[in-house]
Amino acid sequence: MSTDSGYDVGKGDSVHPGKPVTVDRYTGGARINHWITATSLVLLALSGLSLFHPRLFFLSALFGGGQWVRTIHPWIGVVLFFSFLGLFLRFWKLNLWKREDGTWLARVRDVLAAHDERLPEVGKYNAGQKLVFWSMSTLIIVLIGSGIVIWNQYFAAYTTIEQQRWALLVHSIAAILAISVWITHVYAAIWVKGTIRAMVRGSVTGGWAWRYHRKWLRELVARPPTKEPTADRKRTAAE
Amino acid sequence: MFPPVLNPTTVPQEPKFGERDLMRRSASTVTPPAQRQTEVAKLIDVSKCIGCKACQSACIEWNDTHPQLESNTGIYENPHDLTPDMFTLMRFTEWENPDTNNLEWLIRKDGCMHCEDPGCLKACPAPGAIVQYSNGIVDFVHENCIGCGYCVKGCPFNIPRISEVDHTAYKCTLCSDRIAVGQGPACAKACPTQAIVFGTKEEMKKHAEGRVADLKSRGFDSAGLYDPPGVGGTHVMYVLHHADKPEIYAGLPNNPAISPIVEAWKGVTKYAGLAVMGVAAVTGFLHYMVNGPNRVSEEDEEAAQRLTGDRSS
Amino acid sequence: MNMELSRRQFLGAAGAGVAATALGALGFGDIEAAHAEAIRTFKLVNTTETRNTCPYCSVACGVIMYSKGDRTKGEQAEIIHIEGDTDHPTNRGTLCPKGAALLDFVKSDTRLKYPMIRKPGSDKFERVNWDDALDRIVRLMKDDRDANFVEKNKDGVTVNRWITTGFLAASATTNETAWETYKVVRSAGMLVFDNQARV
Amino acid sequence: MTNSWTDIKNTDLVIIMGGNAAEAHPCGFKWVTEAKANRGAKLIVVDPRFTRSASVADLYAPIRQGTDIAFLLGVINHCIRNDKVQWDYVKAFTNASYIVKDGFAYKDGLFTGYNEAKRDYDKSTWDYVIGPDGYATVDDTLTNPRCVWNLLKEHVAVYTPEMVERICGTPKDKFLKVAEMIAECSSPTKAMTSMYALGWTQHSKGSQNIRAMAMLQLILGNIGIRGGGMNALRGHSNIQGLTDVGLMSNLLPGYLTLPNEKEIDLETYMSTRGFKPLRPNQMSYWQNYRKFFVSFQKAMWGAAATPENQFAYDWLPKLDVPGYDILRALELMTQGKMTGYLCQGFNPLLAAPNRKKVTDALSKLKYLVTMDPLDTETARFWENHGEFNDVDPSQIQTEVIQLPSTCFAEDEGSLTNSSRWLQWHWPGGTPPGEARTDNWIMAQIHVRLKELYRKEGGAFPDPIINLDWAYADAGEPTAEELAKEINGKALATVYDAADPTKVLAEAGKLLPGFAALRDDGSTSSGCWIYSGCFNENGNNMARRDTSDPDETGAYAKWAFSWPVNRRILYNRASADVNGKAWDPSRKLIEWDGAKWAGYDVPDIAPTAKPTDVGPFIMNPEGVSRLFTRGLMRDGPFPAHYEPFESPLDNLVAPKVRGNPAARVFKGDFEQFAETASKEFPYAATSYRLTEHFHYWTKHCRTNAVLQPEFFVEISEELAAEKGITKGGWVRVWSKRGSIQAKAVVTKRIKPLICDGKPVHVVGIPLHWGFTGAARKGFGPNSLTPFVGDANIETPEYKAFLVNIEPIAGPVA
Repeated sequence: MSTDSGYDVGKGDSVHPGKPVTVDRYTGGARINHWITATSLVLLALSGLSLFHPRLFFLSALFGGGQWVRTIHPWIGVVLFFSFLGLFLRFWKLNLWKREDGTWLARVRDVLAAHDERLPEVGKYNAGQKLVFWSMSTLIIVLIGSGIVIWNQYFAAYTTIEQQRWALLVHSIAAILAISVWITHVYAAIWVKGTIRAMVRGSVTGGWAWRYHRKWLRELVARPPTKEPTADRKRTAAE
Repeated sequence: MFPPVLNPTTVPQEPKFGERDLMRRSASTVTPPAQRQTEVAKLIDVSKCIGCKACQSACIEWNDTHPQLESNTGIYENPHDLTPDMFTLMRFTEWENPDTNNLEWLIRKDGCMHCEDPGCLKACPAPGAIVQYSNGIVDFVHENCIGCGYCVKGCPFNIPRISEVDHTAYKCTLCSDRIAVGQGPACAKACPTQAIVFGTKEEMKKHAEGRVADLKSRGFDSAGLYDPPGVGGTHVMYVLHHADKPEIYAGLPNNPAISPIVEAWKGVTKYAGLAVMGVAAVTGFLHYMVNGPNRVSEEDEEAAQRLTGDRSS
Repeated sequence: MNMELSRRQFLGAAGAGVAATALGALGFGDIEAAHAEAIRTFKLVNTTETRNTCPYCSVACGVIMYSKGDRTKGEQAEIIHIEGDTDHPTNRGTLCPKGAALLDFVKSDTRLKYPMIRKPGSDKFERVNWDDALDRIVRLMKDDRDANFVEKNKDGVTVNRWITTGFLAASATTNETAWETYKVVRSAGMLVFDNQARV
Repeated sequence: MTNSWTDIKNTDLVIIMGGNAAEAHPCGFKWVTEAKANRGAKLIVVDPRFTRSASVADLYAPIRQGTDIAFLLGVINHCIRNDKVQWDYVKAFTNASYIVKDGFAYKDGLFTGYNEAKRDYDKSTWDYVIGPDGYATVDDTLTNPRCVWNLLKEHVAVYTPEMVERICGTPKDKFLKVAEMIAECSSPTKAMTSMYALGWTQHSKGSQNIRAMAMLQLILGNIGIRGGGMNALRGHSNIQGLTDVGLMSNLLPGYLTLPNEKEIDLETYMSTRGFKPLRPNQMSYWQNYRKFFVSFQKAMWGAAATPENQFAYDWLPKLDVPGYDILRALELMTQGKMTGYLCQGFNPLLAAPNRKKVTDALSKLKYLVTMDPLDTETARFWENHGEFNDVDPSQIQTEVIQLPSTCFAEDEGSLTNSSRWLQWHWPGGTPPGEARTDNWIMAQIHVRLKELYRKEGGAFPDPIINLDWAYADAGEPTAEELAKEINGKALATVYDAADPTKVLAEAGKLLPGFAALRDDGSTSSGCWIYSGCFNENGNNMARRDTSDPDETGAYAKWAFSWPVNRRILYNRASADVNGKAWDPSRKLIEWDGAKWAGYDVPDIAPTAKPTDVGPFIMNPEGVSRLFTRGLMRDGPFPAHYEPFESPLDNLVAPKVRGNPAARVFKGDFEQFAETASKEFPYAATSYRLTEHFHYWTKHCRTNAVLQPEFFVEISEELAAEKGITKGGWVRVWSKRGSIQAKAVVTKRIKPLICDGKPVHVVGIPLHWGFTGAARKGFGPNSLTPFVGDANIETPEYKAFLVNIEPIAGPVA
């Protein structure tokens, strides 16, 4: 079909006709990668918030106290960075901006009102998801960069205190934004029913794909069929 | 001679200040005591200092610290910087006075200034790791310290140091354990020339006036007291022969204050950040309440079946 | 100790403080309040005080040594802290960087604990007991003295001198030790005798 | 010190020259800051380096090391020329008016009577003209050209400010500023104090450095008054005491002297010691010499010292040379003439000059015994420590016995500080391991040696076997027993000489003081000048009364100050000829018409009339000496001599090298670098740093941290010239040895312009060795020349020549 099909279809995506139709959206590897990232992010948020505001210091108890938070937080950050790097490498192409994304974004009122029928057909990711992706990518780079500057135990000697002060400010602002983006991301997954199974079982229903990512579905359908059953499907079926 | 502090007693005594006298406590709110204790201060008269390092020696002995044996790097500062085991340090500057062409060997005892508005305490995220007593002493409580190093960034004087052994922050305590039993700090007791004296802040300011007058009589027209208002004044003050140029004393900050970056981080960012995150969460919640879930309809499924059916047929 | 007594002693100490500086006027509230965990327990509590003078330079600053255990009661006494004696007219409680670290001298890793002997040509010290060490020393001394003592010079004048063994006296021993040393050295006829005054 | 540490607060001007009080005596220096803060006193520091003392000085003047006499005679010249003299004082209390013998002269750097072969003088002309009445002739008008004053005036005339600048490298304007500030103190109401230490003594003319300042102080009228004086800061805690008790080759306790072999009996010995007064009515205190000597002999040998055996006069060893000081001892060892050496807490391997020679010397001994609380380098001189002690143990046949002694904290007794205060201390700690007190060790040696002599017989055992040793425990005399022996006892009841009915001390009791000593054997006293320290009033050294009436700084009831608890020596001179204080605000003692009274114990008899008796009763003239007769080996006036190793010829006497009267051993002369040597072009000096005490505190963790590693200090100019970087490694070498060190490049050392040429100074601190907690390093004694002061043999540590170069650093 279209020459840009590679942009809209991820590795391992495939359609399984039936009643209902199921569509493989995420491979096992992608889902593990996502959940590592997600867990890291949550732990980082919790530990980071415990140091961000005194009212939240109680959260440090989840990690065994402030000393543990101080020790663990940066290491989780390193895990997050590399884990997210994995996601980035997997998905960056699919998140490149398209003409229809602009239209989609312009009709954000319809998006929020769930008038999906009034929206243009989008590929694997809609503009909102792409914004999440790119803002997270940017914020994580900022966070890891500023985080290293304020990682006192190993890196204190390499920067001036003034630089470290800036890093602290930048780190906390970036973290607030990242958490806000994360809230949006999680909310979207909760609001749009049938989304979470994509990251749990790896597949969505055909209707979900039709409703939210029709262009992606069309491209998948237009592709030659994949072998049946995939390993993913077998496991999903066993569940 | 300024009256020296009397010899300590070995009889157990109740400490003269404690928890009840807390004026500030890091990452916590405390109710300041109704009546503030008399403010204490240490006055360091740089013009009387002979750089003998007795203060460093007494500090090590009293606080049972073990600074590392370093090597000579062509300077007199040893250790070369403040460390978690060296709470005070003589810093030496060879300064040629352009007005007189005379060499002046400026020797400043560096260490915690015990600011009235302590940047370390402001920056500290760990409840109760840094406390300020109403007598002005800013002290670190190691049980509560998490070793994050925020105090280092908060301090306008670059004083706290993080131990690589127990990962907590260290600095001069003003010998709070000695002051609590009516003694002076170990450095002040040891100082051979009384370049360091200790007493109430008022006493120290008065003593400083006399010293400044003496220095002016000897031709140091810019002699003065260093009690920087930018941090609300300090409980360690200097008499300087060139008070107009504190920076020549190994970089003593001219008009120090808590960095605006730290103020922004600990001020507006802290509240705005919580607000932004809160708004995001609440918006989602309200949106859900108002709009309900966004569900896939039967028609959608059928459409999908049609689409795939079309292809598979 | 009962509370009343300790309270009185505290107030006494505070009163003394007034005489020294206005520190005594610090507005202390309820003295029975709990000890803040930030403030270290005063480490000289219940130690034994002994007056001494700094052994280094000739200013001879007064020091107070604080020990666990009391020698005068025949106990093992371990010195845990040394600081200047404010009552001393010269130093008024101050100490220089050497004096302030006197504890490190008392507890130096290189303090000697046992008599040692190094045999001719050997590359090591070996431990020896006091009796053997002292007997060996006086044997060496006597052999040399008997062999080289000069009773009369070549003019026949009685000179009674021994110049093949010498004695270098210290510079930090007490006058009493110095006097005893003087007696021992001079009575043996030694002339090669000096102290550290020159260097 | 003529005065005390606490008295310095009374001064108007402090001159620190030949010392570095802030650095070496910080707690004593406190009294300088007190004088500055409370009296508006000024501080002048004259030193080759801008020291820590200089950092708080009102005026700093640089000087080339070893040229202090030129500087000081320049100041005297300035005072004389500008009439800045306290005339009443000079005329009444010095020998300015005394007429000097005709033969005496000074020419080309030499005084009359020089014998080049012997490096010594015939001093017979260095004396006063004695009149037919047996007294010295004086000219109160000071017009006689042969009077001391006029000879002095002539002697110092060459030291003009220009000459001072050429010799010392002190810029003329700085010198004049110093001279003017000092000259102000010629006023009877202004006092200057001189604080000096080894910066003056460790020269081949160290004694004359001090004399030059003493003369200046007399001219200014500053001796004997509060806030004035000649204040030797001194080194170790009891070096004053060890010297007072006479632990030197040629001394008996209390500055009595050991007989030489020409003094065949007691009468001959006494004939040169009990000086007769040189002026009418004068008190010559040494007339009591015999009392002190006999009492000492009784303290040594008790009942065995009898009038019949001249109080055991023969039992004292007799000298054949002026003295067996440490330099001579090392020389004798080098020559293989010594068998054994006992070191009681001293570290000669690092403390004596020319370390290579010291190692050779110790290697030639049969045995070496060390007694020390610490593991010294001397005890391990035979042990290889790589470049830091490069020896082959197998080649060293010395048997070494190292004895562990207690330290101050575990020991009891008194120490005498530089204020002459005898202060008692108490033991507070248990000694480590098997460490024993020095008292025990010395007693064990004596008791065991005595036992061997009893059993085996041997060479002249009498003085050993008869040594008075009546201690409760012969194996360990207590400090108290020894202190009482030093103070002295009445062996028979002692009566007042003036009033035979008055008992001064019952038989068996402690003597009240040295006035009770007798020459008939009825008293004993180990050290007469200490008598009174432990009498029937108790242990006066342990007194802790801090009262100080009118805050004069005397603290008369604190401890005990020798002699007789006198706090300021020559205090009679604080008052004018009629006994009125020169400066009422500085009153010390005054004549009230019947007696002397005031804040201190008078120097002279309390009832001695002021117009009769002079203040300097230890001199038979009763006055002080601007001209010192034959008492100094190298001249009755100080004269400028260059150090033996100097970058410059002697500008006032070009033919003279070094101090012409200083002793130089054969072989050592060859080891001096030549004057203005191209091979060794830089002027080195050695000194202490405030963080350390000699080779002692490198064993202390904290002090090792505060100054961890050996270094040398040089100017930025020399560093640039030689390509030496701050903190980089350098090699410094002299004709006698080589060392490696880190370089501290500093503005505090500046090249001096001497006689038009720049002289670079290399500063070498002395605190490192190869044992202890600090980093291993070298000491300056690897480089210093083997020569001492002409009078007392203090080695020339402060001025010698070296070369310096940057190096890559030691291997590994």
